[in-house]
Amino acid sequence: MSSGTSIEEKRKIVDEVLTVYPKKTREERAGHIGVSDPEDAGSCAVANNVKSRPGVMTIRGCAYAGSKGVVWGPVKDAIHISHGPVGCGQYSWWSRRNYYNGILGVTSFVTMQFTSDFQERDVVFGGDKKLTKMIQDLDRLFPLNKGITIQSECPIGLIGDDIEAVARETSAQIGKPVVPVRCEGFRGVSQSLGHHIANDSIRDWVLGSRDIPDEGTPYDVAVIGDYNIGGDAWSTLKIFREMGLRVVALWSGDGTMQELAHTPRAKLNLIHCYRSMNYICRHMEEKYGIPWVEYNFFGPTKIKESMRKIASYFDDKIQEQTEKVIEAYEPMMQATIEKYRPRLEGKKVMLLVGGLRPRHTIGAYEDLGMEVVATGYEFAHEDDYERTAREVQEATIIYDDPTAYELEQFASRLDIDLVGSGIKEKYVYHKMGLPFRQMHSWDYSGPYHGFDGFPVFARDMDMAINNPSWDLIQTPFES
Amino acid sequence: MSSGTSIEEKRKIVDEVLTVYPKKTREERAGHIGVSDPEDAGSCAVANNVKSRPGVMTIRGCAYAGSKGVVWGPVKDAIHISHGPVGCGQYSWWSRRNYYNGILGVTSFVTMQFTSDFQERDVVFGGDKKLTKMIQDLDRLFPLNKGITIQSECPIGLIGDDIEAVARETSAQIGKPVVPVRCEGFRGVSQSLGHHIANDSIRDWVLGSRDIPDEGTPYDVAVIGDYNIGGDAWSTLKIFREMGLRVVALWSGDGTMQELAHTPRAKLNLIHCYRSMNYICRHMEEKYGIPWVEYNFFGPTKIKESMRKIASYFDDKIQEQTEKVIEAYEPMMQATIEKYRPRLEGKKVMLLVGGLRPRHTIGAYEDLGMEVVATGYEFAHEDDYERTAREVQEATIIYDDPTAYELEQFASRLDIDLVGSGIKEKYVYHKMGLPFRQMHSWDYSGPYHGFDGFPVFARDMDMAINNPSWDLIQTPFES
Amino acid sequence: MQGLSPGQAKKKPLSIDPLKMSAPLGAALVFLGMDRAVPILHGSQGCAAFAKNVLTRHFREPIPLGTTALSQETVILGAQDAVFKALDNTIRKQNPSVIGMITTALTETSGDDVEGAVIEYGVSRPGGPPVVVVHAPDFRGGLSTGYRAAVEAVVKACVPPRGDGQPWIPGQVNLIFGPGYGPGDVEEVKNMVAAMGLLPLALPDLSTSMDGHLGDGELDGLDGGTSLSDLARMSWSAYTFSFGRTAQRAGEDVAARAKGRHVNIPHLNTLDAVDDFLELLLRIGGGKVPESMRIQRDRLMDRMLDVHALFSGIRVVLAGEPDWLCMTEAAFVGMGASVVAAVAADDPKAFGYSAWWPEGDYGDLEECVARWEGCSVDLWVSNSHGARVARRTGVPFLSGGLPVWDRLGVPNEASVGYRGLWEWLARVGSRLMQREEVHPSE
Amino acid sequence: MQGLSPGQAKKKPLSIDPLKMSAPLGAALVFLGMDRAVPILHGSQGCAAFAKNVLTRHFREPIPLGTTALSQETVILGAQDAVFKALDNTIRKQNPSVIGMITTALTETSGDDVEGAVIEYGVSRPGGPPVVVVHAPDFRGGLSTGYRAAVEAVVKACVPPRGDGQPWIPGQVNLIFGPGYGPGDVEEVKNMVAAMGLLPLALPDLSTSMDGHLGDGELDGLDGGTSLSDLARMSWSAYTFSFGRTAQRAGEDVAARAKGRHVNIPHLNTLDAVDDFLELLLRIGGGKVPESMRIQRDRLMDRMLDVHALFSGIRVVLAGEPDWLCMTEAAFVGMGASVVAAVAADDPKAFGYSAWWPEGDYGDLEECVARWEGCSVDLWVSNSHGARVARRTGVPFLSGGLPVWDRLGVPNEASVGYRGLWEWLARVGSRLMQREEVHPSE
Repeated sequence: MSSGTSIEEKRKIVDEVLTVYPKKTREERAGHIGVSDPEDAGSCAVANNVKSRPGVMTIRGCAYAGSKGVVWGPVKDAIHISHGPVGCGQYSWWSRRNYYNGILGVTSFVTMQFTSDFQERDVVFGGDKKLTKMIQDLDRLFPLNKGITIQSECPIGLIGDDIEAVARETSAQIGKPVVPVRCEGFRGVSQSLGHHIANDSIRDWVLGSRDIPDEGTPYDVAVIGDYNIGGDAWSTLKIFREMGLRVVALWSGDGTMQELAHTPRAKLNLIHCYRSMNYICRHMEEKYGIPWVEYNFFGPTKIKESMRKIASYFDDKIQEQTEKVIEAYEPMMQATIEKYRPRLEGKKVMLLVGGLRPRHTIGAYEDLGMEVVATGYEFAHEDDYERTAREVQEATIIYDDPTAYELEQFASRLDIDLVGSGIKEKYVYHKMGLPFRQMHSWDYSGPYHGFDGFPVFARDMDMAINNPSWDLIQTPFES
Repeated sequence: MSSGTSIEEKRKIVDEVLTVYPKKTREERAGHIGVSDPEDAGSCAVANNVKSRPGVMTIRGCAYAGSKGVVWGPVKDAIHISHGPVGCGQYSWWSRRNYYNGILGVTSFVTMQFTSDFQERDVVFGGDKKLTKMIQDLDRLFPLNKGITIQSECPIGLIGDDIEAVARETSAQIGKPVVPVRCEGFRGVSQSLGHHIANDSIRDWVLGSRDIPDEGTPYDVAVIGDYNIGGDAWSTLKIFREMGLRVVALWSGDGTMQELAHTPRAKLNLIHCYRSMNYICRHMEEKYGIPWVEYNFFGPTKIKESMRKIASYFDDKIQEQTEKVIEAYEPMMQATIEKYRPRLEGKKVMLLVGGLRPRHTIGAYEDLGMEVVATGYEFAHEDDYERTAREVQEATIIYDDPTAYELEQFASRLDIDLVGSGIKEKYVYHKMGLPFRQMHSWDYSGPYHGFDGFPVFARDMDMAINNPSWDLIQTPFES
Repeated sequence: MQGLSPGQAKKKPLSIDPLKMSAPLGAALVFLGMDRAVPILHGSQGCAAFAKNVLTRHFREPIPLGTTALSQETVILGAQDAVFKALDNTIRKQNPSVIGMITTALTETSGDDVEGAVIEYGVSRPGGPPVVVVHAPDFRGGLSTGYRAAVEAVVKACVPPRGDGQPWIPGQVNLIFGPGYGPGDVEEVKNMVAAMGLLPLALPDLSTSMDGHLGDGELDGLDGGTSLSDLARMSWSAYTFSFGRTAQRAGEDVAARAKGRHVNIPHLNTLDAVDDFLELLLRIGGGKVPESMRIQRDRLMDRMLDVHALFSGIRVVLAGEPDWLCMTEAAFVGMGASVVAAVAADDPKAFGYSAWWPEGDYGDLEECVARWEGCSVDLWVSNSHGARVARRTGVPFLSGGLPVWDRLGVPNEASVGYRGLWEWLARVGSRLMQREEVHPSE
Repeated sequence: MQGLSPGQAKKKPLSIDPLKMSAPLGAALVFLGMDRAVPILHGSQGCAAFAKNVLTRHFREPIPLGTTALSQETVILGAQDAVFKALDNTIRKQNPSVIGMITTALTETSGDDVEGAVIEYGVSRPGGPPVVVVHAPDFRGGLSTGYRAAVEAVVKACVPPRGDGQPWIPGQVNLIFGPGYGPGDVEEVKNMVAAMGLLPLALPDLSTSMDGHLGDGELDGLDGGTSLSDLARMSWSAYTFSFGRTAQRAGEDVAARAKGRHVNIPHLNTLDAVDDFLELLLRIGGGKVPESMRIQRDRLMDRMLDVHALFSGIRVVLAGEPDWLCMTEAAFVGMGASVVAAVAADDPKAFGYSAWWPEGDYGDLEECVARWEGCSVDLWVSNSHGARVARRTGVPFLSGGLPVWDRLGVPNEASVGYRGLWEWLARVGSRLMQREEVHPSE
């Protein structure tokens, strides 16, 4: 598809886009943007995980978003307190669509919002007393909760509150885990540090030992890093169960406190979102010797590849069963491709998302005949870009924490057919006349994971690109 | 409340209203309008049941409306064919809100609409064959139907179709009653003849004998003339059951073909809507010796009076039980009156409805402190006006089949606070700034019958009269 | 779009839960859009009472609809006397500018000579308002058939041929509306034409009569609508547009009388259809598209993109009058939806729509259900009678057409023009959205 | 209306499912209604990302909202450098006409001297756009508090006092809007004022910036809204109206600068309130109420009567910003409904509403539920977050306020003026109607 010339062309485009910047900025941003080149191993290893510049329209969030919004929020039977002023919890309320089973307000609390709603006096006099009272009240109001987490907002880190002490004290009182999370928004350069902090807080305050009074099986696995957006985890579980594996824990969409605590019983950790959950996998590997394997459940090619890779960790029985499962879904996958590929063939996609999606979805697009010609991350690290290099085609533009300006330039210069990014970007591209899908929340659709998700994914991309509205975006009359 | 002077005043108003008419019309209409006078027994016996004049905006319907719309339509387990062109069935579809229990399209057909949808060829060549086929098809499509009625529309009576022959033939084929009803719209002067025709068709084609293989009780009664509008019959049944009576048939809201056929087992027929159902009561009295008694279930005064009257037909047990029931509901009735009477005291009401309402609801209004100062019927007969005389206060204007002009004149000259009539009149009075309630269909509310209905009635009258919108009907700016 | 073959449809001897309204009601609708007009149904009282009931529930307005109140004797002995009395009473009471004398199944079956009676009435009582006779037997076609008969009869009776010396009035444009245009739609089209600097004359004009207003004085429901002088002036217009095929022949006739040009507009329910219409108006008027229209167009484009994912690929079932089907189908298809079944409440062939929809003689809700059974449907749009069947079959429903009584303000809603389509997208999109965002465990 | 005593409210140490938005978002809203304005949240990246998310979902528009992107070091070592960089980058990229520098909990807690930084920036880089500093700590009040701070800061910074020689411009009228007025409401008021022959100047003017349009060229979401020159001209207006108490002090300040008169309009959500407002405009303009307004009024009266039985005596629960509560309560009470509980999302006392509603510090959905438990409620109106709780508790729900994402076209909806109220009645009435007409056995 691509060629050396193409790599040159892309580099030229990148240079042109950056010319408007002053020299220093240009040099800095150039480091964040690469063009994939099979000849050059480092071509995708763009600069990353550094501070965004003030005043640019970054789409990055903060550590609180990484902890409350991503890692902890979906744990359904714990109450997550947004500790501080009201805004952080309010604005992030139910924007991720982490589905769950359970009775809201009784056994599950995912779509409720709890905040200490800091007032001026709390900032001045400290919030520890209020927090203590709040935890006691919550446990009384919602007796079936299985734990409480304290998600710190910015002021907490500045006013010297000792939330760890409150956590220890109230945990003893209510007889359940109370987990302090130091995820103040000013820590780190994006939501990424929030993931790490949240992982560490699970490690330190929740994770149990391997000695769990329940009989394990040789096929016990934990699913790590599936947030069950639009039901993703449910599609995922279905496959693992059909393969013959026993999923003992789900991190963290539709997951429970007990599952988190009992994860060490797993024989293998299966990790989907590497960025947000690799820390805990590494920890379990070190401490308990549990191996972990990354997988990708977007699109049949990657699903099958991943299933076989996971099966290879187990015996023949599992491997044979895995082939049967693959075979059973093949007609549905073929039918999906036959239906949509003719409508999507050759369409050019540009992505800017977080976590795993900028690389994991590439295979799914390619299954539909589409090309991902530019991709990048909001908050990736070195290891993400290494992994990305293995997935992209030659001459793909790869950017880290791009500005709105850069993205808009790439979109128009690369003749893009579809942009996948977040709600905040959606309408910018609409105004440019560019089909767009929200790739954080699946644009109120889903699931996209697994065999069940692929037809939904394909349909959604088709309906975005092939809607007749796009053809009408012009003005017929003279002004 | 009223006085002789008042009678004079009202007569003067009537004369004034009529002066605009040419002499002949004035004389004719004068006969249709009276002012109640206790000294003059005939004062309420206005001319009635004569043809409306072409071109006046009468609100009267036709015989088809009286049969299909009122008497037959609510019989829930029969299929009622609107036989002729599509309009008659279409326009009357679900405008009476006869509630029913049952599964629509399986055991009940009330809110469905069946028509032979006459085309030109049917008019030219006759519709009997089509009708035969239709009945056969309907019985096949809806095997649980308990009978089929043929509601004739105008052309049927002109083209010489023999629907009686079709009925006999198809009834034998399907083994269920098939009832031909000659309710063509041009018969009679209003829907009233349709009631009579429908009563006769039940008599001739459905009604059974007293020899019914089920053990009767001394307390078996039939409720005649409650169409269960907004659930009226359900409120009514509750009272009879609480009194200790056994209701063996309901005519015809929520009623069944079997109930109609088995009515002769009743020891007493209780009739609410005298106008539409007196024919069948008289027939059963003559043929089976079943006595009948009229009752009025609007407002506590009349409800209690009626309950005691009905109880007087039975033994002490029923009479004692009746007093207990009255006592049990007393607090609820008192509370309703205490709540609404202060808001409604002295308000003047004008009515123009069909059936029993122009006289039956007077007591309910009076329970709330309101005065019905003018009332009349769409399609009443002599006997209705006789009964009305007993209910009205002195100096009430009574009109028969009034024109829109007359009503509008009375409304403005009598300083009316509330008009009760039908949907077709509703917006005319709105434009005049006059609160209005639909008194055919309870304006999508109900029930109004019985103890359960009175608080609903009171609330509805209050919300109509006391809505702040009425105070704003003026134009503040100069044109 | 799928369709039954005509043969299939014709076999049915019965109609269950029919969508078809009958012709006299359609004819009456035209007169409701004329100033101080009274339509009289020539038949038994019930005809008028029932039609009035339906129209009242839909418009939430007084409906001035008279009747000749035929009885058994008058049917047998001849109805001339009833016609005379009805006209006498109507003229004395309502003082109308024009009367529509609309036949029904009864008088068409009995073969009554209503034309003769009306002519004789005119001779015996000269100086009265014109009486326009419309033949609308209930057993021939449906609402659209009656509507077409009425609008054509009105044109014949009230639009004189342009005299040789009479020039066209510059910028004056005739707009002849079919039954797909409610008061809100008519208003929208008039506003568009006026915004382009032209002078619109509408027939019928429900936007000023059935728009739901409470003015001073006039309480009889007769104010507003096309006046006789508007009709007389129509022959001085160089251009006549008709909207929907039901109004096409009337539009052609008006244009012939004016010796001007006629253009039929099948629908204004897509952005490009509106663009094309404005281009036409530009050519007539020579001006520019004003800023107000550009703002509406910018908003429409924006909303189309905002909602496109809701409409893309959804499967829709429609049922209604032929013109309305054409308009509504265009709107859905224009947004990427597919109409998997459409049932016409009147014979679409008779209006030139035969290529698209099955015959409508038996178009009913039962048919509507039968068609989509076995295939998933995302939305059902029809008049309010459809709600119950849709609920029973679990299909999301939105009312549209006539009668609608389950939502408020429907007569004032528009679906045509930039602004109408913009509002339609919000209305329909909001309904479609109710399927989104509901958490599975809630 | 019932209310908790302040004491009761204050006891709560926690807020469950709160309705309160925080102050920086309210402040940002004002700048979104100004032409080529960029609001920058001075705090960590998350503040801007989250607020942008909420505003994007509500308006379905690009939201130009910047951040100073503070990190651990900048918080400790001082944020001046971050402020400089943010201003540099914003000015270079967006070329804004005005910048709003809005503090957050973070920078207010750390005690950052943002005024100092901005002044120093102006000295070191002269000639840039004005930078309006707004203090909006998340822990002080809610959306309305931040909105008020911003609109007052904008007036102080951008409306100069009228010079002695400068006369008032005849007919020019200032309109200062509180947060109860969405784009559709602002448009409606501007249309009313213009229809009366006056020249409206609005601050903020969401009706041209956040109305959802897709124009030529400008894709950055910065076009439309009040311009700096509009603000400068405001001091030449003899009359200033403010709408909602949140805008009252800003209105007073504008009038003081113009040395003119100020009138606060608590709401335009009843027919008589609109009549009164038009009377005021008549006195200013001396003209007549135009025909277009009369038609709207006639339609409104008619609809009020058509729907009154739906509203009479129903029990309503409201939750939202104080101005919105005042407006919505007036509309319901004006139609004969009773508001049995109202929960304010910001402290109503602080805006002069103390007589009506309880303190809003802890106004949350939990409270909303608690208040009506035990009494039947016919309708719940609040932002879209209420939908879930309403569904759980079986109360019919209609979204209103901000954010609303469960219906389309909401920012363009109006509830004020004859036309807005007319539309509101259909919207709310249709929702209420869904309780009607359902047969018990279906």
